[in-house]
Amino acid sequence: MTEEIIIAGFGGQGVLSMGKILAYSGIMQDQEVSWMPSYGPEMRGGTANVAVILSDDRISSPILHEYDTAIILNQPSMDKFESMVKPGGLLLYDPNGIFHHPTRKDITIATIEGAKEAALINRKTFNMIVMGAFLKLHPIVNMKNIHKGLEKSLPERHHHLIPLNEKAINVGMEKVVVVNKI
Amino acid sequence: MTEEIIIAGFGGQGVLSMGKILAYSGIMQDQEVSWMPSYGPEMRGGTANVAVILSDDRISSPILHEYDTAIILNQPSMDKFESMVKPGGLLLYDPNGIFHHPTRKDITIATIEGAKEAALINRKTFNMIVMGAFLKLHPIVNMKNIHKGLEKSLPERHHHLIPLNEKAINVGMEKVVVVNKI
Amino acid sequence: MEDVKLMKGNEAMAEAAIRAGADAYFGYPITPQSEVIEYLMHERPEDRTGMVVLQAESEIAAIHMVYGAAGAGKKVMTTSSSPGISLKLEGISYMAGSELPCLIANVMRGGPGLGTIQPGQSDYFQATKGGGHGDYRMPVLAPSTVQEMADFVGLGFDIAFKYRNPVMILSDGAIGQMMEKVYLPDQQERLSDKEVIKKYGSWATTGKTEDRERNIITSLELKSERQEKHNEHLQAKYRKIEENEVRFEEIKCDDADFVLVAYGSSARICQKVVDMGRKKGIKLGLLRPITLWPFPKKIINELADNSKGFLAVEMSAGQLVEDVQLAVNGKVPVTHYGRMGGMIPSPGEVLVAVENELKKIG
Amino acid sequence: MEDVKLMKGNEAMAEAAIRAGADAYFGYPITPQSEVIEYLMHERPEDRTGMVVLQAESEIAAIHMVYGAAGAGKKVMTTSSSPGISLKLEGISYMAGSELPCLIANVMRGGPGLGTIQPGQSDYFQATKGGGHGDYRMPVLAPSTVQEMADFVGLGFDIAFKYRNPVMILSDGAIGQMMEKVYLPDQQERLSDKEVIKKYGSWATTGKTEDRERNIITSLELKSERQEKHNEHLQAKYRKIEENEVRFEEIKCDDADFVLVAYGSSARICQKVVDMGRKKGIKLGLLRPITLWPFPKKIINELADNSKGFLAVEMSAGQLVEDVQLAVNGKVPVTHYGRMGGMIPSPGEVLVAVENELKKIG
Amino acid sequence: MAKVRGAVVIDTETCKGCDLCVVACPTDVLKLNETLNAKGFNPAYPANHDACTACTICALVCPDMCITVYQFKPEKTAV
Amino acid sequence: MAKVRGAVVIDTETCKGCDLCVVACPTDVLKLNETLNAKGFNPAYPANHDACTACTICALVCPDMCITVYQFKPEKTAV
Amino acid sequence: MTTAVITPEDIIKKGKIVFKKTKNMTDKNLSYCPGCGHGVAHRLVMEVVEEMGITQDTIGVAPVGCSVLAYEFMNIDMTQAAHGRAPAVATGIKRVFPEKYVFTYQGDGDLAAIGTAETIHACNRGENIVIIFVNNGIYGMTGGQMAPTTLSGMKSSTSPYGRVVETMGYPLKITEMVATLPGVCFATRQAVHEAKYVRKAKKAIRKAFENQKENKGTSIVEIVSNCNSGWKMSPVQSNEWLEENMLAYFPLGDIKK
Amino acid sequence: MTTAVITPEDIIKKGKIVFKKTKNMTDKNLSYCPGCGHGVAHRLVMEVVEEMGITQDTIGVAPVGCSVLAYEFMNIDMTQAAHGRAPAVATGIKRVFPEKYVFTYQGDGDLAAIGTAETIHACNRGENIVIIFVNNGIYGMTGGQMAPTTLSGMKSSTSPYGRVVETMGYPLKITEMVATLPGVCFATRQAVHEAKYVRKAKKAIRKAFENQKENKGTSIVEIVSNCNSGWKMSPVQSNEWLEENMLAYFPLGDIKK
Ligand SMILES: Cc1ncc(C[n+]2csc(CCOP(=O)(O)OP(=O)(O)O)c2C)c(N)n1
Ligand SMILES: Cc1ncc(C[n+]2csc(CCOP(=O)(O)OP(=O)(O)O)c2C)c(N)n1
Ligand code: SF4
Ligand code: SF4
Ligand code: SF4
Ligand code: SF4
Ligand code: SF4
Ligand code: SF4
Ligand SMILES: [Mg+2]
Ligand SMILES: [Mg+2]
Repeated sequence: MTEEIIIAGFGGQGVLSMGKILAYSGIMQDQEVSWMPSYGPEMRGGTANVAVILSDDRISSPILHEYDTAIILNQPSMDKFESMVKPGGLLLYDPNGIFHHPTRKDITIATIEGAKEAALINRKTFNMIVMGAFLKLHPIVNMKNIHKGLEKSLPERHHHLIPLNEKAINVGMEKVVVVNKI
Repeated sequence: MTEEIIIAGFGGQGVLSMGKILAYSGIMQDQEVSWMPSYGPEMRGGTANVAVILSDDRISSPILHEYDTAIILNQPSMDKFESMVKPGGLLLYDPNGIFHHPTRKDITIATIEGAKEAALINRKTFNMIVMGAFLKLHPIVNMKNIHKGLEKSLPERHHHLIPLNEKAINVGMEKVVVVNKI
Repeated sequence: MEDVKLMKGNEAMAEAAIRAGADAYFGYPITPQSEVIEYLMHERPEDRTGMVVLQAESEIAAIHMVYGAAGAGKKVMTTSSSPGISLKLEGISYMAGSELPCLIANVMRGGPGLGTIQPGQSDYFQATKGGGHGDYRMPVLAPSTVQEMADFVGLGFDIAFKYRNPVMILSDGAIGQMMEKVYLPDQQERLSDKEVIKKYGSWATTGKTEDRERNIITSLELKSERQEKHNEHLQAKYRKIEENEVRFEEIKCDDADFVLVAYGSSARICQKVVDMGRKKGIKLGLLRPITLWPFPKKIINELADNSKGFLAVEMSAGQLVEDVQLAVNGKVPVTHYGRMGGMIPSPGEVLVAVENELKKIG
Repeated sequence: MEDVKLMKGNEAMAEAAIRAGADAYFGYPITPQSEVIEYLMHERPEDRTGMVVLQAESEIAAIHMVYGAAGAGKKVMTTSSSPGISLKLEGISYMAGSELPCLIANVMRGGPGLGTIQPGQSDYFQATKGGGHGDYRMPVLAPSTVQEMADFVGLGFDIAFKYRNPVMILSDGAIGQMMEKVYLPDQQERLSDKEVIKKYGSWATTGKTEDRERNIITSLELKSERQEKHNEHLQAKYRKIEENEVRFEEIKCDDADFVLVAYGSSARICQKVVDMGRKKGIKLGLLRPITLWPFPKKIINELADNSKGFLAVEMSAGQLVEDVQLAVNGKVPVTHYGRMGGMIPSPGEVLVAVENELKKIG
Repeated sequence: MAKVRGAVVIDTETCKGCDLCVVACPTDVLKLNETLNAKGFNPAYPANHDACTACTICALVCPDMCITVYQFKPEKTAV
Repeated sequence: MAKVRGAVVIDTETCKGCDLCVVACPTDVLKLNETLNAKGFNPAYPANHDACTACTICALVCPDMCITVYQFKPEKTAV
Repeated sequence: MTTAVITPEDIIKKGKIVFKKTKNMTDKNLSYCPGCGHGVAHRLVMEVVEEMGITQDTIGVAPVGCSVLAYEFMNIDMTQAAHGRAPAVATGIKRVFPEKYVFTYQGDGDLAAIGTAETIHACNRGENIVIIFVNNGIYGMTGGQMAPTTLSGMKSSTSPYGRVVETMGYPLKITEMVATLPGVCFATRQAVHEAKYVRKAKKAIRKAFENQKENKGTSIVEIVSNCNSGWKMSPVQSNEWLEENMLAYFPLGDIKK
Repeated sequence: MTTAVITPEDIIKKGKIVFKKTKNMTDKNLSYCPGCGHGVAHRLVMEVVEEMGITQDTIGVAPVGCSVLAYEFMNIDMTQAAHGRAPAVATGIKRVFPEKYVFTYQGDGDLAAIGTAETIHACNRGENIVIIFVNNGIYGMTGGQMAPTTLSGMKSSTSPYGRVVETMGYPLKITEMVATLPGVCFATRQAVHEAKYVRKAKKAIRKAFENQKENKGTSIVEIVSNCNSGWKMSPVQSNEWLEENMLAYFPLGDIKK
């Protein structure tokens, strides 16, 4: 199994750490993983994205030009990445702040009201809610490994937040809405 | 005609300027010339040498490993250059300060008591006396061109010294002694 | 699985330096490699192993701190990215000239000038042909995974000390910034001066004891005859390195009709190209030089006997390709596919380039 | 015969700079080229032409002064020797990246490191392959006479401005220190800003007048797509230079069985070798590249059709020889004869090397 | 004496919602908007516009030059 | 009181004839020799050796460390 | 009271403009973080250039650092310079254009670390230029590493436990240092995080350019500024921190005039 | 009088040696010009090292300049350094060998021109090293070019009509400059052209090494010296010129202690 994912949004949305937790979860189930961020002195609030690959085999190119899944959290990212989802792939997005909704018919499109839901629990869990939504649709890692992934990727002093994160993941799993099913 | 000359001695003996006057004299008679010094942060009083070539044709290598003439003004230079005179060539030296006199039989060997003679006229004319000695044996430039060469190579404020220099050249021409004639 | 970590290439390199028993790191921030010094500062290696970490006032100061500490017989490292490496070249030439071991990593970005901070591979010539003045060479290791970013630190130090010569890790922004699974090496003890002397001889400025002549670190020799002797000694050493230290990876070269040559990030992409090509029935192979100098000349020359051509794929206008041409020496056509300015080629476009080449060759 | 002088190569270069109408010179002393700035300071060019001469605090400061003044549209020059040139490489890469014309002379000495102050030719790679980071190239002129030291200043400036690119004069201590007869060029007027604009267009930082957009000198482009475009533009320019600016001298190559390739001082020596060889009945020729980049690849490749082999002769461990190999591309054997560390090969020893090669070839 | 009155025009698309003008205004004219602009910032706006004295303090501290300040000096006769 | 006496040994082959010791000696002990040494310099020598007081001044200023200074203090009883 | 009926909209229509963006700034949005002092410093330099009527004769030099893109924002001829080398670049320009105005705009990492030699020697030659020196105590652009001006105990990404002066060096007062050089005619330290400082800073910059007009030598205007991203604070917090901590070590005022 | 009968030969035989060359100098003849102050400076450093008994623990760093060959003469472990970089090289050594003694031996061109940044930052970090700074107002090794310390009006091969401070810069008092840095514990200016100065200079060097022993930070000992070749004078003349001209601008004494 190989899953190639792009996660893209604003700088403060936890894009990079969502990718990191996914990657760590992959390691926990003995997969090969890669996490390739965009980087640079971008203005804070600028866009950030990360390409994450989980695979049972050696990963050749960590740099991709098409993806199995795109997780999109702002409009500029939508503009850039919608076309890069492989036919038959998945585009998951938070409609909050999106003016031009995706129009492709050859991919699964789903939404998650991450910002809204997070406001109810804890703003910081936004990215976990989105991750939950994704995992509902593509269960590439199981909860046990996610737990281990969280343990590995969070510094020890934040381990008490793991239950909250797991709760957020569950919320995401519940609240995801498939808009276009192929 | 091509004449390849090495002039070698201590730093203060006027080795480089002798070479320069020879080279300029060559230019005055429309020859090609090259003047290739040893260089470097040598201790003052260290050795200095210059390879001078005068030729009717384009000069190929300005760097030589054997010479038509060697003009030797101290012992270290004698040690280094005696063997580099071409068979049939000329070795001219000032015996003052020379402990090991040249022994080759296949070259012309001549001496000039430059330091002694200079003491009688003007210490600074030492190199011109030696040059005169050389020109007596190898008249590669005539006095007219030497005069022009002196004019060109001395800064104008020293032009009044040209007669003195010419006198020294004549002294050298007179006092040179051939020790080994082949 | 104890020490499996998900780490950036830059971080893996930094952690590996601590674990290799490095004595000191001197560096100066520059994107995309500032994580190296940030990681080290965060890890307090002075507490873990006694390793010294110092942010210098400039790249030039950093390389000369390395020069000083390396001359003292220590395992020392510096890292930078393209413009910063240019500034270090005088120092690197000095280290090569005075035969000091050290490890220098260049996490390349696109040039020339300030250029872009995105990944590039356009410092290949600089690394392999001696960007600094004079006839020197240094072994250049080109990692293409985060694992290799870690592994080549220890390897690099070993080679550096074996030959008393600077060694370069030539990486790029992609490998430096990406995270992958990495198995970290075990912690090595830092060597004491006595152990260093026992292992590598007493040549360093450790303080002149009465039982030996003074040790001098210098690259100066005013007498040309002696300088030439020194150069001949260096060249003999380089020939030895060329004999012993060539490293490369062959991917499906055995039966390849056409061979890609690529290193670092580009090699990762080409791996995918090989798979894609083979799926389409093109018998592609990939020769990945691991040491860029010494270059795997021999194997490439041999592969040329059974293949129709070579394509060098690199994030540059064509540098690696010259070494491939020199290796192939006219046997078959060698061409080049490159992207520049921080652009990374996609596997798809490389495959198209391959197909075009194959059409031309017929 | 008005302006025939006996001059050192370094002095001839300095005088030629004044006469070429150079606007400024910035430099730092280093043997064997300090005569350049000494001559200029002595000549008071500020009185003769208004040319500015400034001793900088370092080679790095000097190259960046050049960068600033060149960006202002002026004819600017700097000179140094090997270690000093290494220090300038970041700046040179910046100038290439921001497309600034300027003239840089390297009067080479033997390296690596501090090495020796005697002549060397071991910075060939650095000059021709881009010792600095990034994919840049600069035309490299290799004078082999004092006359050419003078002539290549004007030529170098012309090429630099024609292509808006740094140009290097790659000389060595022997050519820099020796005196020969030199015919000095006529004094050129320094150009006013208006004349520069008329001749080369308005791109320089001369002050933003209302009739144009601001002019920017930069090599930065954070967007990779745009940086790549810029790189492609540079590469296209380099291809044009390769088409137009190759210069070389053929000495008795017409009927040569065996061809020497050498530049600068080594070419002078090889001239003698050709004569000596022909006297012995060996049909020798000498191909002297005048531009080291662009390299006279085509002519060498053509000569390979009618000769049995090539010998690259250089004061280095083997750098030029790689370009000869690339040009010959396997047609006939290419070998190398070199001296190092400030040693200059004698014609005799080169001839022996030729004879050995010919024996091997049979 | 007529009180000098002022008004500000804030380029809300350029504004980065840094809050510096808000804190600096001596008469508490300014606030950050709850709704984001296209770049994702909460831009400043004159919530209490009438209190503006055209002192230009907000404009002086605004790093993004978003603020234009207008001044109106009522005729003395109007008092 | 017994006068302290001194003497110097000068390494004439190392000496570069710089004249600094000559000028520095407070009792004019030293002079430069007319004849050159092998390196072409006129080396210093103690022309007026008896005047030496072992003050070491010459040695302190000699850049080439050519001078060794000996001191002799006659017994007090000998006066 | 007539004032009561005048709405802000009326004022905007009828009133006179007492503050607007200088024409010497381009229309591009600044690439700086929200609240970053670079914007104010840019503006002040460009206002002075506009007010002195020397826009056509001014050439700016900005090296790497967050303000590397200054040429996108300042509507004059500009040169981007290599890290630390702006004073040398400015020297090159000024020497060939003695009648034009040349300034550098440098960060503290740039001017006081890698560029120390170029800074000191341009000042020592008394190059007739203006140096605008934005001291935010950190390397902003590269992600908040320690600069020579980072305060003792201050955290940065390369001093994550606080700067230890004994091993990492002391915060460097380079303006005081260059003020001792005879080539420097004016050295001053200013700030731009409050309106009162902004006004003074502008006067200082004006004076620096006037000095250049009068051929007086090098003028250096240090501007103590914030880097809220590097300091990991909000803009408002960072200005408070600046006032309390930075200004305590880097006191404002003229050092040489 | 018994003294009358004692010949110098007797004294040499029987007397005690009150001055002889330190064992820390090798037997090689110094490569310096006749009368050059470098020889005395070398000797003093080596005498101090000998007297402190730290020969086995001392590492010297000499960059290019006439004293580039110091390693031929000083009988200790030494590193030759690139032009200007000795303080960085010494930093590298000292950081890995905190318990050893490290010194640099630098010329004025080296320390105050190309090496300005390295000098200032080593001092600013208070590297616990000794800097011996031989200021002869010229680039001796390369043939007498102008240095940052060349006096106003002084001729050199790159200021053949005399240094014009307005365009070429002012003679730089870098020791005074670094003395302002908190990392520097001792900064002093000495000379070695007369015996009285030699004695003081040695004391200063001793103090500098004692500071290093006590971990006090950076000590810099400037030695104003001659370069008779570069100055184109005889050794004796050059020392007179030094006394009159160099010391007028570079006054001797402790600057910081
Ligand atoms: C030779 C070189 N080294 C390092 C860098 C990376 N770099 C870019 S800007 C910078 C420092 C920026 O700090 P500062 O000058 O204080 O400016 P700020 O961003 O804080 O305004 C560094 C280290 C570079 N571009 N070039
Ligand atoms: C990078 C570099 N630039 C220039 C030189 C040439 N160089 C050697 S020593 C020196 C200056 C020597 O002057 P100083 O430091 O004052 O020492 P001194 O000879 O006067 O004792 C210079 C410019 C060099 N070796 N390396
Ligand atoms: S001009 Fe003055 S009163 Fe008006 S909003 Fe701005 S700061 Fe407030
Ligand atoms: S200061 Fe400027 S950018 Fe900041 S909130 Fe106010 S208007 Fe917006
Ligand atoms: S020791 Fe004193 S008295 Fe004796 S020679 Fe030397 S300087 Fe003169
Ligand atoms: S000082 Fe020394 S070198 Fe000079 S003359 Fe006296 S003994 Fe000779
Ligand atoms: S990183 Fe700091 S200096 Fe740079 S723009 Fe942001 S706040 Fe300003
Ligand atoms: S050139 Fe000057 S500094 Fe160098 S050895 Fe001679 S006198 Fe001394
Ligand atoms: Mg900063
Ligand atoms: Mg000096």
